[in-house]
Amino acid sequence: MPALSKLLSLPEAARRVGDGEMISLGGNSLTRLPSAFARELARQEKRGLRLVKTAGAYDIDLLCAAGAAVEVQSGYVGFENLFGLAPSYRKGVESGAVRAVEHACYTVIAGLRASAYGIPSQPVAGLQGSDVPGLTGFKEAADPYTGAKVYMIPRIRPRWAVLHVPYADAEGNARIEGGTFEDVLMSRAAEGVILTAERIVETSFFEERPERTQIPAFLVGAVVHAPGGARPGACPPFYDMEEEAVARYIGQSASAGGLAAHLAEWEERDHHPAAGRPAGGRP
Amino acid sequence: MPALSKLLSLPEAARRVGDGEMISLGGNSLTRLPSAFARELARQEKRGLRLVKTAGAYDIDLLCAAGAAVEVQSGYVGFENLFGLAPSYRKGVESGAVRAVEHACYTVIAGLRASAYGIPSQPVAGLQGSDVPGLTGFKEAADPYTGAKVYMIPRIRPRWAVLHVPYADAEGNARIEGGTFEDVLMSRAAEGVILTAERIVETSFFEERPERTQIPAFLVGAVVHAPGGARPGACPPFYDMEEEAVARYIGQSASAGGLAAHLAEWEERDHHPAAGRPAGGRP
Amino acid sequence: MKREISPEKRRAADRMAVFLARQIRDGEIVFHGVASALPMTAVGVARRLHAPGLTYLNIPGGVDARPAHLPGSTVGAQLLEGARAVFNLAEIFDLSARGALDLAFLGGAQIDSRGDINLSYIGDPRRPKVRLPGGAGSACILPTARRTVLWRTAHDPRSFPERCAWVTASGRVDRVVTPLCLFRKEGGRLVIESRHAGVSAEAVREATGFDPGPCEEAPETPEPTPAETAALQAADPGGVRFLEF
Amino acid sequence: MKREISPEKRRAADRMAVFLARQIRDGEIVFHGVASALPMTAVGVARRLHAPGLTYLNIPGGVDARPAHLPGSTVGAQLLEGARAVFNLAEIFDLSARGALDLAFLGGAQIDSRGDINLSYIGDPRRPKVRLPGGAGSACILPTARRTVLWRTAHDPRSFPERCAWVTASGRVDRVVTPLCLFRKEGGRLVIESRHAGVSAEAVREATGFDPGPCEEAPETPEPTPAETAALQAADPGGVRFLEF
Repeated sequence: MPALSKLLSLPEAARRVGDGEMISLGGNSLTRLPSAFARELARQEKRGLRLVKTAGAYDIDLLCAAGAAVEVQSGYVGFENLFGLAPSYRKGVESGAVRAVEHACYTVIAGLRASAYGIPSQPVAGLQGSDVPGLTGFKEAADPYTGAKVYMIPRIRPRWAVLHVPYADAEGNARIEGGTFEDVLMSRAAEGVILTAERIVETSFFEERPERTQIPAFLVGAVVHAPGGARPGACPPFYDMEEEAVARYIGQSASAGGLAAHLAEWEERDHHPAAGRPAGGRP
Repeated sequence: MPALSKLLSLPEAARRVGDGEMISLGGNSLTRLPSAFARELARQEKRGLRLVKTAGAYDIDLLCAAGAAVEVQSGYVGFENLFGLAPSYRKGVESGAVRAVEHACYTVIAGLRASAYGIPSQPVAGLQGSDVPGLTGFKEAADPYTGAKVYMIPRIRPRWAVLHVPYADAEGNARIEGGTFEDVLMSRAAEGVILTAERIVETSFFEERPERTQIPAFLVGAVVHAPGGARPGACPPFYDMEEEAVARYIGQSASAGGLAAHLAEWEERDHHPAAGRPAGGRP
Repeated sequence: MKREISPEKRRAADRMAVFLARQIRDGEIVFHGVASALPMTAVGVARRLHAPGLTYLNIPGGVDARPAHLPGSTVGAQLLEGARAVFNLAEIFDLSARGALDLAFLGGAQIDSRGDINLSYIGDPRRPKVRLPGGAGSACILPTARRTVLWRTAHDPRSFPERCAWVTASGRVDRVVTPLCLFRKEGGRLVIESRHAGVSAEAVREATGFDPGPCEEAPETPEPTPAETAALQAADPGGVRFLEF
Repeated sequence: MKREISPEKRRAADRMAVFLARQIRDGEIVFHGVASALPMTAVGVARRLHAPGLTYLNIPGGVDARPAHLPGSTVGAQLLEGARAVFNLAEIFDLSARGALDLAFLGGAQIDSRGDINLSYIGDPRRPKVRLPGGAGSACILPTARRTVLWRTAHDPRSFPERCAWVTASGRVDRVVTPLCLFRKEGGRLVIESRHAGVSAEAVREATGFDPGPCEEAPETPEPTPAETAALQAADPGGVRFLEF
């Protein structure tokens, strides 16, 4: 089989994302999030993006801070017990600049499943007594066999799944280490997949353990070599979250100037990935 | 954590299955099917069993030959290009002794998904123009968002998933090698799981590569040490299908005496699993 | 287990494997299901010739497996050899369901004038004369895959009726490959596309239970080329393709 | 990153971790979600004492992980250390959806008299005064898990209103653990079960926005035993539990 390279630079790959498109972001909270890609979207001054994630943090907040996002479908956006609320997401929603599409994490999964399964909506257990369905507009339907009422979650079909992975080859095969979260489902639910990867490896790497290739090449449209691409978040097995760098971002994100400084500080590492050193002053 | 052993002998485990219960059988065609367990069910003269499998062969046919099965929900039952139609399944359906619940393989999967997801039915794409929904009674429902008509597959909730695996520990953690087929889904969809395993290993085996443990112990009710338990079918990575033994079964299955001889021939191996030698005269 | 096979059937198997291979376009995502020795062989031929960039999916879940020897069961673990990824059967159905499977090969015990297939019942399904094995994935794949190619090794009026009394699956049929000819679907009906070398228009007409269209004018199916024959031997040195005959 | 924490808060954290641990029964399948440092700690305590046979599930998917050091994020890869299997987040939700998850720990920014929780909005959700992080899995878990234990590190009338103006999730609440007391759900309402040592009935009443029931008669929550304190130190030597304060 001929090697079909899908390798692009980070700016080239980010240019594939058009204003107004829906993109789902891989990882969860501060683990294996596509940070470098989110920063590049901000640098390219994207507008109107509609973001999808079960539980987001830096990536979602940064795209809100940059004015790139107009909608966030998620179950949770925040910095957990470490830093609490996501300041720019919060500000965006409170000001009306960002539409929060209130989900439970499981309804995001259900919507992605509907897309992956080629069906218009996916029934989901739960939600009884919650105000979420009323606000978001989830409808109940009667099961045709039992008559039982079940909430149906409309399909979520992002234009792109943007996933940061430890290992990929130039064709787009990818292996994730540690929690896979919704990345695998997102790769099936989206129209196209953009990978950013810590290491670009030979295809033989995947042939040795094919059962560990969670994302096969035929689903993938672009591959970016992006070492450190999840920083300041974690990317198992390579590096842990950088708490001080996250704190620094939170401080910087409060002002346009601070955000610009933040993007500038990371630009060299993002664009010259082989450097890939940690942020926040740590070695 | 204390070691909670779920190890049972093959006859003990088979006695857990009651007459009239619905059981889903792991594997696909002549690969990794729970042959020894099926033979033991036949020896114990079970009656009224309702079988579930996407694509079955020896296991389904044997339980039809033995008069143990009254219903088969499946997409395919046969011996592929090697031996064609499954003779006892065919005879059972044609005589009215066995009710064939006509499925596509994907509707079996959809029904199992409904059970795994805790919903009464699962929408599925496809089936347009097919006589399967009319015969089996699959109903269409209008999607509440688009109005599009979608077939809904009622949940399939077997009392037991009976799965043959290469490796299990005494608590019920299991690793499958090669195709996993519907085994993983069955382990989630059934009320209880019975494993038969080629090798009983220490729990540390699973701790070394937890991402390869497709079936975690907390889903499993019983574990049987059953080397050769898929024979005359294949069990990767240990042994391939025994074509001559399958042919011998097909000949024997034509008469009650032949079937009794078949069950007797395998009894010692099934009950003294450490022997576990191949059938059909091969070394 | 060795089986005897006549030179005639051997030739039919070789032709059908090659003609099926020609239906695969480079870059396509291709799937065949259970009991599919001929399509399994065809994939191996196509990737050696005109479709090196195909993606090959199968029931055990191997993505782009390159088995040294094809298994007698199309569920055999050999279909994971050399794979780069594992893509489980349920995922393959999902892929088709969402319209992203390019090409599926499906068999039919009966294939009718509309390209509908029967793999389930001869006679009343509630008390059938013959219980066939069932349609496997076909009822969901045929309406959702971008293209489907059907094949059947027997070409006789019973196998190719005007209408199947019972329809297991219906949908996006592109081509049908038989030992006598190729059909394509046009205006909702199967019509002859080409006759294999040495097969008369009359032979096709007599063997087909529906009007196959202008058989006389149909061109001859190009015989397997030396390159195709060589690729066939390389793809299936053990002759698994003959199992269907 | 080191944080200062007062001895008082340190004591509250230790108590809450231990009291949460006591809610876990041996053999149960237990899950906590994101931003859940206290339940993460509680699992480590329970399995060292009265619940060695619990099954522990978490967001990265580790089954029975035994991390040497708890991570500051409850999504950290440490929660896969020593795991015997990986059971993905979607699968955990499925498990709950089919009624097979024994115990879930869920937080609430507000917990009302019925045990309903708000993690979403203060003010009009269409233009909120405060956008909270969202309920994560709670809206689907709370109605489907066999039991749910809630916790909140702040106990004041705003956090414990008669009714949440906006309900993120509602369902099968069994117990609520706060720095002042335990509540249980009885007849559709939260009622006090016990007061922690040194907490007056009046203090509970004043801190609670609804009628907490007979506070005077409520027994004292048994203080952490030496064994529990030792297990707590072993489970969370780094003091991740203090992050919630």
